[in-house]
Amino acid sequence: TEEVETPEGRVFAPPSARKLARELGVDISQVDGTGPSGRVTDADVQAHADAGEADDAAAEESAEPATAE
Amino acid sequence: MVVGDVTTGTDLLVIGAGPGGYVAAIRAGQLGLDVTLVEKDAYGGACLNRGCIPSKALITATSLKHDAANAEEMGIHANPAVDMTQMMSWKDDVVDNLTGGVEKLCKANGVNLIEGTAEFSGENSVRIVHGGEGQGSESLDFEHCIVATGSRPIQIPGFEFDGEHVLSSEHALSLESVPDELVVVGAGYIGMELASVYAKLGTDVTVVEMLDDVLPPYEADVSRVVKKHAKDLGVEFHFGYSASDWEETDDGIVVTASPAAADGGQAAEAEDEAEALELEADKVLVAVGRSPVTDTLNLEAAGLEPNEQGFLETDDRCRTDVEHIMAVGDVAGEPMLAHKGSKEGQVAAEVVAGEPSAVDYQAMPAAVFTEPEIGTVGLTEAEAEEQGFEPAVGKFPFQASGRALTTGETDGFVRIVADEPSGFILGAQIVGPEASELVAELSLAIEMGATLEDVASTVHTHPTLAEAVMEAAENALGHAIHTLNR
Amino acid sequence: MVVGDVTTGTDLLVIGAGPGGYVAAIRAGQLGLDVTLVEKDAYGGACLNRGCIPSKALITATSLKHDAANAEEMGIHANPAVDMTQMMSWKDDVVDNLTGGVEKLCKANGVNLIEGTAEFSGENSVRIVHGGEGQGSESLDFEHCIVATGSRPIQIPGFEFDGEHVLSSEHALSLESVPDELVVVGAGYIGMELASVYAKLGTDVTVVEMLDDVLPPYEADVSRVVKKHAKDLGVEFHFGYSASDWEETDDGIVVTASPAAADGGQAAEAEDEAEALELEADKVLVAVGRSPVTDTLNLEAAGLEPNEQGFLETDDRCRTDVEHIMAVGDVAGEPMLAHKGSKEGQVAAEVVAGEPSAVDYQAMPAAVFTEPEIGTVGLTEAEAEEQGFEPAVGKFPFQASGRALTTGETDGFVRIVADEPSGFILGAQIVGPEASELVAELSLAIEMGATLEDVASTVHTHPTLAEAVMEAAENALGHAIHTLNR
Ligand SMILES: Cc1cc2nc3c(=O)[nH]c(=O)nc-3n(C[C@H](O)[C@H](O)[C@H](O)COP(=O)(O)OP(=O)(O)OC[C@H]3O[C@@H](n4cnc5c(N)ncnc54)[C@H](O)[C@@H]3O)c2cc1C
Ligand SMILES: Cc1cc2nc3c(=O)[nH]c(=O)nc-3n(C[C@H](O)[C@H](O)[C@H](O)COP(=O)(O)OP(=O)(O)OC[C@H]3O[C@@H](n4cnc5c(N)ncnc54)[C@H](O)[C@@H]3O)c2cc1C
Repeated sequence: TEEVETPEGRVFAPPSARKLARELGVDISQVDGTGPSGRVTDADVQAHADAGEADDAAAEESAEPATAE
Repeated sequence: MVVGDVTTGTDLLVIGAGPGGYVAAIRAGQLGLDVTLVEKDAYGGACLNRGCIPSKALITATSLKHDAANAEEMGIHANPAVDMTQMMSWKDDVVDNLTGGVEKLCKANGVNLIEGTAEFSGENSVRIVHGGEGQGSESLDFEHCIVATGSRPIQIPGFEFDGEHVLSSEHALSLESVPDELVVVGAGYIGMELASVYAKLGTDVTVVEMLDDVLPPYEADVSRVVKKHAKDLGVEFHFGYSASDWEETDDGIVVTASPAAADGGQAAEAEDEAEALELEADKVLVAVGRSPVTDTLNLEAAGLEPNEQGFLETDDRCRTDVEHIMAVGDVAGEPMLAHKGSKEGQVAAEVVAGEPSAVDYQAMPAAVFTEPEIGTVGLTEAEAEEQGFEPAVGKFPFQASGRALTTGETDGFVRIVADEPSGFILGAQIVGPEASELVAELSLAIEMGATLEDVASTVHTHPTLAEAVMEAAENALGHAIHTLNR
Repeated sequence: MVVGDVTTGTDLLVIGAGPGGYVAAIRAGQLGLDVTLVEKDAYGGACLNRGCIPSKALITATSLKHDAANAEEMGIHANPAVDMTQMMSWKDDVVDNLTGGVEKLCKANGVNLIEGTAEFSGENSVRIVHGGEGQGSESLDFEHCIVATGSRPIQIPGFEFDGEHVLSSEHALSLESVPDELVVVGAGYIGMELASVYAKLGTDVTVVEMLDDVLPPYEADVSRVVKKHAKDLGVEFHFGYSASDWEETDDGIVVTASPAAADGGQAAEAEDEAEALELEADKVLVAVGRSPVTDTLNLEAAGLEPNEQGFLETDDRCRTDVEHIMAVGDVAGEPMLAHKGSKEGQVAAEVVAGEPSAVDYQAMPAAVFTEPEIGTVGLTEAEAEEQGFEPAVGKFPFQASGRALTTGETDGFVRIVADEPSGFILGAQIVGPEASELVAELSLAIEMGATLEDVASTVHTHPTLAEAVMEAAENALGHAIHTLNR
């Protein structure tokens, strides 16, 4: 999949992927998109969360926008 | 009967039952929260009672009258007469139907309803004053509060709303007879919608606008289409003037409009050096904007302070500086649109319920219900450039749309703005028939991260206006079928 | 002047300039192919000349007349008169504007245009007979050919179209005066659209349908809304009958309708044991379907044979059994809809140009322009179940839509069908105001693989009919705001 740089860190992802990211405590702007033109999919968010569990730095960063639960 | 001050409690208090507040309350009820909604006036807020709904009802009725009277070309000869009392009572029925529905929906979702005016008495309490002489008041403690008190029309010096000669938009939506002559101050969307309502009813309408064009936030090629139609309806414009004074005459009023000092200055000079205008009319409608309602809330008691423009500032979870107090809708800032308030209302309720919701929509659509309509969403070409995108722009004129031709409404266009390298759709500007509806597909496109290719490859029913959306995407890609790809 | 047989050549020959053929030709021109388009009759095919476009023009005009005459409740009193000659000439102007546009667009994209009737003379050649006495003929060799010859109305035994008493849809779109009484045979979409056109003009319309309901392919709760409106317009229905005969009387005709043998049998029995009906009228419109045009093409010469229903079968690249000959549009099979033909035309042209295009649309929308409109796309609940999905269904009635109330058109609903576990949207059925436009958002949703959540979270402008789409998605998720979630 081609990936294109987008300005201002704008993320192209459907609402369902954004919601999943918030649920998983993932900062969606850190997720690599594998959809067309680099669109972020649900699977991308899930993969990032799975990988991030081992990585403390990423987890801390992504925990910030989520509500304390 | 004076009722004493009894203190009760609620998990979530919502103040104001407009599209921000009632949606928050219903959503909170769905999520199992103990929620109380206080409204001082009428369920549905400005939108249902004196805004979106009554204005759109009158636009429908007056457009039908106007279209029927101007359809000789189609072989239809009519000379429609208007019964204003009937028109207004139909409009009132529509409003009652919807406000009654809001009340029922609130109850069905378990929302406690209280009629009265709330003001803060502390960080976790309000005093609610019940309407009507001697109806007493009560105190209410809350864990969380959503402020949704909305906005009210701005008054300009010397033009106090009296409902008789000086009208607010609310008054203009309830006139008992058709004025012969109407001055409209302000060419924003409310002024322009109401100007066309009365122009279609046969009123001589004169619009006075401080700036040098109609609908200032829109691009010139968009607002030009609306201005042209308004002029065709006989509306007269004076740009670069502001209403400075009015007085009663024997048979109506005369409004004085002076060259505007600031922005619009040039335009005024161009027309005539510093000459004030004297405009005779029956009534003057002042529609120069709306300001948030915070002054009656005793905000200090809750530790809140509005910003310079009077809005309560919020984060992406609709929280104010005082974390358990949230604000949604017009009181929480621009754009002051009903659907923006409703979205925030939903998010705020979900946040209170502990859900990870946030106001992170990519696209907030807006519509103007003039003739023809405007529907926009996302970025303009200029905005896209500013943000560092390389815009690819596609356009399709309704003049080339089969569906538009079959309805006799062919002015306007669909424009799509995308990011050239990635193809992602960033925004759209539509002016033309059903623009308010057509923009929905593009809002979804932006939210989904759809590309030009995605919209262009989606089969669109023939013959529909929505084909114009597809063609605009194809045009941006250089291969539209029904227009030349320049 | 007799022109001799000259043989020339072209890379791509397109036969028929309807929405299948002319779109193929324009797209081929854009892709740099040497393309020739042969049309025997008029640019734009059935759709522009005697189908989609003229029918929608008459629907607009007659609806305006009808709406204006029935708006007392809104305070509008009109008694519109119709000038049929003017209405028809307005409709003709719309058609001419568009067909002229098609011709110009073809030329601008470098398409060679030939007027005449093509028939195969070999696997790579056609003979083109020019219209008009003694205009001669020519031969043309081609590398690739796209057959886009469309369809024609089906005649039933004993009812030969004469344009005087027995009308095809084409005739019904060009009447010079309003008939007092009209019998319509067939309650498919063409019959229903034209029945409502004439009912709105004041004609007493009687519909005879073999099956036991209107609009057979649609679900009962969808077609019921249209049937109710037709009845309100005064249309009378006889289900379970087929037109068997007609004869001229002193002041018109009488049509005999006999109980239909097959499917509709029960309905007929219920009405009256095997009694034939005698229906007096001025004219009878036969609208019982359309059949593909292949008989005049001398298909054998090219090695082609239509299937049992008369269609040319194609693969997902629009190729027939003879690989360099393709077929698109009505001649290539159901659904016989203009946008289906145009999509195939684009794909066929791209395939000829060597692009990896295929007809892989997930969703083919369809619309009926009755009162109210129908717009559908993708799967119904039953179809979704059949295909092994676990459907989640959400519905929103226009009765609860603020926008619908302000237009006075509140019948109907939006229904969304999704896959419960994944949330993916599979289909939608809309019946109500602007249904044909509203379905566009859902077509895009299906093409994008959008979920209920995606549509529900997208902000929709207030007040619009498109909000109903969002609410239906929310309803499927169990949290609609403006309707109860049962
Ligand atoms: C003529 C006109 C046309 C419009 N057309 C459109 C349109 O087409 N589309 C669109 O999106 N927007 C439109 N708007 C704007 C829209 O009406 C507002 O954006 C919307 O109503 C804001 O909703 P809200 O819930 O924030 O506030 P409001 O609707 O203003 O509701 C606030 C409610 O709070 C109540 N309240 C205030 N203070 C208290 C208190 N202390 N205690 C208890 N209750 C209190 C008020 O009585 C009111 O009912 C229009 C506005 C006008 C005036
Ligand atoms: C009353 C009515 C209303 C309709 N409304 C709609 C609607 O709202 N939406 C919709 O999607 N569809 C509608 N349709 C259907 C639509 O018109 C057809 O699906 C569409 O026209 C098919 O396009 P086509 O290109 O396949 O064929 P056609 O449009 O039928 O065009 C075929 C062309 O080929 C020409 N031709 C045939 N044989 C030869 C030959 N041998 N040599 C040269 N030229 C030849 C014909 O003259 C014709 O111009 C309607 C149809 C009717 C009758």
